[in-house]
Amino acid sequence: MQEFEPKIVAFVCNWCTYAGADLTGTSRIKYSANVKIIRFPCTGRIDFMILMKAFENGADGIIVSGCHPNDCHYSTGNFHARRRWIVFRNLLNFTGIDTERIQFSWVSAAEGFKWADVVNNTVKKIKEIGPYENYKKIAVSTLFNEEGASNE
Amino acid sequence: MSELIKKVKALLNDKTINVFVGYEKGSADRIRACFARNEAQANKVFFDASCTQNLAGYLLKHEVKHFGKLGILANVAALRSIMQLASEFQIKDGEVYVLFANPDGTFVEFNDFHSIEAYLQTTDTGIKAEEQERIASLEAMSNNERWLFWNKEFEKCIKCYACRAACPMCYCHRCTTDVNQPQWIPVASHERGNLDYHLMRAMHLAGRCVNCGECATACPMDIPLNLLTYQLISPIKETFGATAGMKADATYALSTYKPDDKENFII
Amino acid sequence: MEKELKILKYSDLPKLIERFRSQGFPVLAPVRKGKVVEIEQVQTIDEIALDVLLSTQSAKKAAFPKVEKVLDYTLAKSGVTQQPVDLDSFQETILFGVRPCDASGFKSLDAIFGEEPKDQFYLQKKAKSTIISFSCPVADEYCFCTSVGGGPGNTTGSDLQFTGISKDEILVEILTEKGTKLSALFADLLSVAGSGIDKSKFLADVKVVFDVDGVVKKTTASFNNAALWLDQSLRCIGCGACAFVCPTCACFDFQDEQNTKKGVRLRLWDSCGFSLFTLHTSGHNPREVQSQRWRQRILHKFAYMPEQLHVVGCEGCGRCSRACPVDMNIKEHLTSIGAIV
Amino acid sequence: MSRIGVFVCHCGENISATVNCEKVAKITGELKGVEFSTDYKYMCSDPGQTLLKEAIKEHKLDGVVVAACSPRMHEPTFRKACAEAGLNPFLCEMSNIREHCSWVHPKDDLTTEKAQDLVRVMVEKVKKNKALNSIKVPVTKTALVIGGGIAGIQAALDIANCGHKVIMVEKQPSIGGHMSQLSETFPTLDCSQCILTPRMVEVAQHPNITLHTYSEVEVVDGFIGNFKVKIRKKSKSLDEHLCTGCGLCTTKCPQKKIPNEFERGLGFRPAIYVPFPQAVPNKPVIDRENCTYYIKGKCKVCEIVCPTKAIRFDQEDEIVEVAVGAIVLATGFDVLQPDFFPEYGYGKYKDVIDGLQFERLASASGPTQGQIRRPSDGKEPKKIVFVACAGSRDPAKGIEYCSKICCMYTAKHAMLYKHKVHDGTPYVFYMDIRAGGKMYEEFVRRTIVEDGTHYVRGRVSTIYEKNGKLIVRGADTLMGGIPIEIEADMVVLATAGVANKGAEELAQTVHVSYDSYKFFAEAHPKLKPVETNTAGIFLAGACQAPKDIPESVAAASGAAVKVAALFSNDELTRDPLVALVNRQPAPVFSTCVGCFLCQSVCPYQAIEREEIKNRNGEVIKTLARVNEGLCQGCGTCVALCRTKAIDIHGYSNQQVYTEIMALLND
Repeated sequence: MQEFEPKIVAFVCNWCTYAGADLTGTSRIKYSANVKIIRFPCTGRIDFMILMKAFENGADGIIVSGCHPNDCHYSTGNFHARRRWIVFRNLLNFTGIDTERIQFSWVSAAEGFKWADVVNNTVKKIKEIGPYENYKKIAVSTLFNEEGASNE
Repeated sequence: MSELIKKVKALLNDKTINVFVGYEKGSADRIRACFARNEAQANKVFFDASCTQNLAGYLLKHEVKHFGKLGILANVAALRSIMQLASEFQIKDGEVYVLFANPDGTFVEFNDFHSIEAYLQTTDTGIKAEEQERIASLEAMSNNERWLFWNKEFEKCIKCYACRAACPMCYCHRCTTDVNQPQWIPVASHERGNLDYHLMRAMHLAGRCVNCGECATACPMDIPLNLLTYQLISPIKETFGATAGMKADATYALSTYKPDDKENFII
Repeated sequence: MEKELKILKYSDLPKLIERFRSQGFPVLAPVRKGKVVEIEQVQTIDEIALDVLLSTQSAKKAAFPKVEKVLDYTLAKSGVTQQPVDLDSFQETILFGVRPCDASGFKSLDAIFGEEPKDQFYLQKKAKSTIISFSCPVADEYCFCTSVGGGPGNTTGSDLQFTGISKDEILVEILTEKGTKLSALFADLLSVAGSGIDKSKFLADVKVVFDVDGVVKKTTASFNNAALWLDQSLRCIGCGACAFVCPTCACFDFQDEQNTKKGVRLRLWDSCGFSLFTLHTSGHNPREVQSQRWRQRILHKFAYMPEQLHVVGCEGCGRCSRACPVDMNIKEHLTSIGAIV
Repeated sequence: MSRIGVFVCHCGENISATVNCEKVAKITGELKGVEFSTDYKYMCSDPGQTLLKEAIKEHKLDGVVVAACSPRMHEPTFRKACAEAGLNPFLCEMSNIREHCSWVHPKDDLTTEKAQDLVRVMVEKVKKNKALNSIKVPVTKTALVIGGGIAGIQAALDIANCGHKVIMVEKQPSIGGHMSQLSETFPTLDCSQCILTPRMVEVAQHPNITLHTYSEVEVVDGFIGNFKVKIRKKSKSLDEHLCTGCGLCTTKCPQKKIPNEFERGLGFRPAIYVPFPQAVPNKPVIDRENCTYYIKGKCKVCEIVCPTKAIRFDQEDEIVEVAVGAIVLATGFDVLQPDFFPEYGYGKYKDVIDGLQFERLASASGPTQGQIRRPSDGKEPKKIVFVACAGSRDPAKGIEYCSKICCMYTAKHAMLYKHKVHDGTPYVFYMDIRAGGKMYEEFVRRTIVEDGTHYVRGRVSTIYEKNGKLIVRGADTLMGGIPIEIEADMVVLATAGVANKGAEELAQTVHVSYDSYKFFAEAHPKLKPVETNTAGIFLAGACQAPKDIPESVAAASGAAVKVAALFSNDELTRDPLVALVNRQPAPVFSTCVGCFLCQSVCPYQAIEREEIKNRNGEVIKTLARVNEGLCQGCGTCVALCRTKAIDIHGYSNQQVYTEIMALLND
């Protein structure tokens, strides 16, 4: 059987984690190719709906990462993001959405090793949990089947 | 009762207000909102314990505002709505005459926001025990059970947006769901469209919901939507120390922060 | 065609459903879900809530669902390729246990969707639906079917109508070719009905509260009576509950959902009660305020449809009033329009 | 229909070693809207850029994706190239297939596929990009220097001498900082005050410098070129214009027994005091915490004796608001507090002192007029032990770093001691001698060889008092770790240099980042040593890390040049990647509903209120508006806005939505 290769998307801020991931590259630290990064100016920019869109377009896991508290390039964006995630995680849990599949982290521009760890551990965890079947049942792609939308 | 009608008439007569938003008897034992602008209409104004609708949303309705100075018969939920709306610059102090209806049938005039704030400090604004129990029983379920529960509930949704229309905090002229560049929330009332819409709405009410329950009451498909926003009330209070609709100049819990906000999931 | 009368035993209803299912027909019927009653696919008679006054939503979704795919397409460098939905793919379906007002509601939809250019999605689905309505033994204060030309035993739109005439027996009226064809499946369960059965004895008593022709005239004449519409609609909060439970509301919206390579076009319910319904790109909104939207709803059903399609767009089922979160009662509003001197 | 060009860079072999660049170019060339795609060995080289420019012209490209290294490296390069070819630079995006792909994954199909995915994301994003014009903002040509030590003084003078205004804020009543406390300086043994005080005076007299002493920065708003700063001028209880600095009050003040901070507790001062004789400004302040009048409500001796009636007991703190274009942080450092070393008895034994106290003892203007005397009994110590690395290089105690200056000042102390106590015996316990610097090693050798200082390589484990002597126990690791015990008369600890108390709060006020030791963080440890991550804010001196005087001065001059360079422009050109609130034709005006929840979330106070009025001048709507001069483009408001009325250039809702779609749907 072919090994499950999860689709994982990482939403990261430009100043810390994106730069940290650059350092991972510069340091030639290897990590899994399952994770692909989308760059944001700041974690404060990451709308919660962006996470919903990732799952419904087939992501099995999500990484959200930015500057450590007090290190935000914009001084407070990550604090606002943190509050948003505290609330949103509560809501996701309450609606039965699997928050295990969302890894939040602080990775600074100096933490090239940490970025590789975050990626590898997330990939490992998602491989263990398996594909996000619940969400795949309602994914955008379900519309494209021959049956199409429900003709109730 | 005649006391209330007399009061409304007096307010209309001395031009304190141009319209009084209150309750009247509706069809099939229902209670509904009324908008008294003259003596005849004032005669219909009614109040008893069954008058539970949160009328505050009407304060922002274009055609109601158009009458001029508004008066409202407010319950606790409406008072809190007014406070929250004030904190979001939708209502200014002095703009609305607020008559508060005690559940025992007596009435209190609130002259300013400050006195509303003071009153709210003394009264029970929490969510009902039965709702707390429903939340607790959902929380006790496994993640997958909760997913299935909400799947079944959202399946019923027809996207009539009665929840949004009934909610005093859903006053945006252009809801996220009506934004199509990009179309964040699918318009279609399929499973994903419904889930996205309700998650979005709950998140946008997090820290703003005054637990009036209008959304669930309004839902023609009997979806317990209020649980979604109610469930977020206590974590927001416990983690951030914030409760919506208690102060007219409150800062929204999600547009502020403390450097030491506690979480246990960010590595 | 000449209608035929037969008798069916209540105790044979389970078999009836079994027969339909064994022939591969999906059966749509009212099903209780907590406080609401939905019309959805059932497998056995036990699932069906035959005792309910009315389902929360109407039966229109059998031919006009809330979400309906009308087109598949693919996006490529070379351009867009369309794959139309195969209209022959719709299944023969049985609508079972709906009310006369549901069945007659299709006559409005037939008129709307039957106009040129004909709407084949609706028409094909409708053509493949056979409707077995149950006449109404009871009614509530929201019902006013008799005021708009219908009634608790109205057979318009039904292929078969069932009326309970005793604890054990159902009077079966075979009303159409489709009805005849379907009843052949259970001919063995039917017996000949006696000639002296008075169906009306078994129906609810629904009083006529207004003269529909008068309401149509007065509605048409009241277009400019802004105070009337404002008074009626002040408490209206502008949701779409009334339209979405209505058996005759037919407004819809198209939305594309796509990723970078594939997409679908969906037809979705829409409502004239929504403030964005008529919003122009320019920012101008010809129906700027809720009272104008309310007027549109009433005029559409009681002025424009009678004028253009020769049907009144209301079955008097009262679903909109029951569903309304703020007690907008259409019967009351129409009565007051009827009373305008 | 878009006409996008895709350029896949091999980066020599940096990318092509693991990614099949030809294939990436070929596959992405088949994407809808891609007009041209190619791969090339070095896109950033001249020929590579020429290739890009030619392709833009030849194929009339309206969007460019360069798949190469990190955009943090070459985004400006390629955007500039696009601009030169006539394409708006903001229609160029980069896919990071080197740092985020070829360097971190092995050579296999997955890696090439990931590169394709990353390119596809940018192709779809760039379709939604908009041509943007840079934003120009004016520059306020006044600098704020926070801290009046040698670094702040140097920076202020350098900037002022370039012809720009400088506002200096100093927390203490006088400028001068730690350097004013030092006796003589290594390696030349210049008298510290002799070289410092002329500079202090120059600051005070410079026409371009405004000095606020006894003052602190409370609020910093704004951004590079346009900061708004609130300074709290603490009340000195004195009318500075009337005071002549005669000093009569300080001699008559009945409260005389307050430990003198400048002397590090080795002397006393009155409640109304000038910190030291050469203070600038040389005018006293009343220490309200210790003043009898403020404590008991009566006294007022100073007011009575003051010949110019300059005392103002009821004076309140004053808030001064200033507009500045750049900020130099020069707040210096501190040394470890006594309670850090219970085993050394610091604070318990009077004769265990720290290096700064020794400086005061050795200073001609100090409490002993430069004679080395024991604080306990005033006797001359005949045997003295210097403990280097007191706190530094001690991971167990949390200070892992080397404080850098201690080796040198300890050598200086030993030398000064021998110069003053000819028959004395100095010992130095050390871990390593770090004397990198011009004439530094030679200086240490002199201390050892010429002045006969006993250098013992080892750590001191404990110090205790016995019969009036301090017993110093340690080990000599060069002698095989044999235990060693010295009966000393005095012990000097070379305590670690640490961040100032309150450094963290100041960093947060000023909006700069700081490291785990609370020292302010430079933007780049090698290439941007005096810049911070916040544009327009620079670092000078030991607030960044322990530094000696020449280093502090060099950094200060460096920071000053950065400020002067900034001030050489009348306006700044900024990336237009800012937020905006939509505007629509009447009667909608905007989908903004005016809840202003965005206002409190903005770190830059960039969100303003705009009133929309009808023809009669009545306000019909109040909408949010983004001041694009203030907005720094974090986008936090965009995520918060419920009506999606706010969007942000460069990371717009359309763009990020499209990116997710493209990334997850191959």
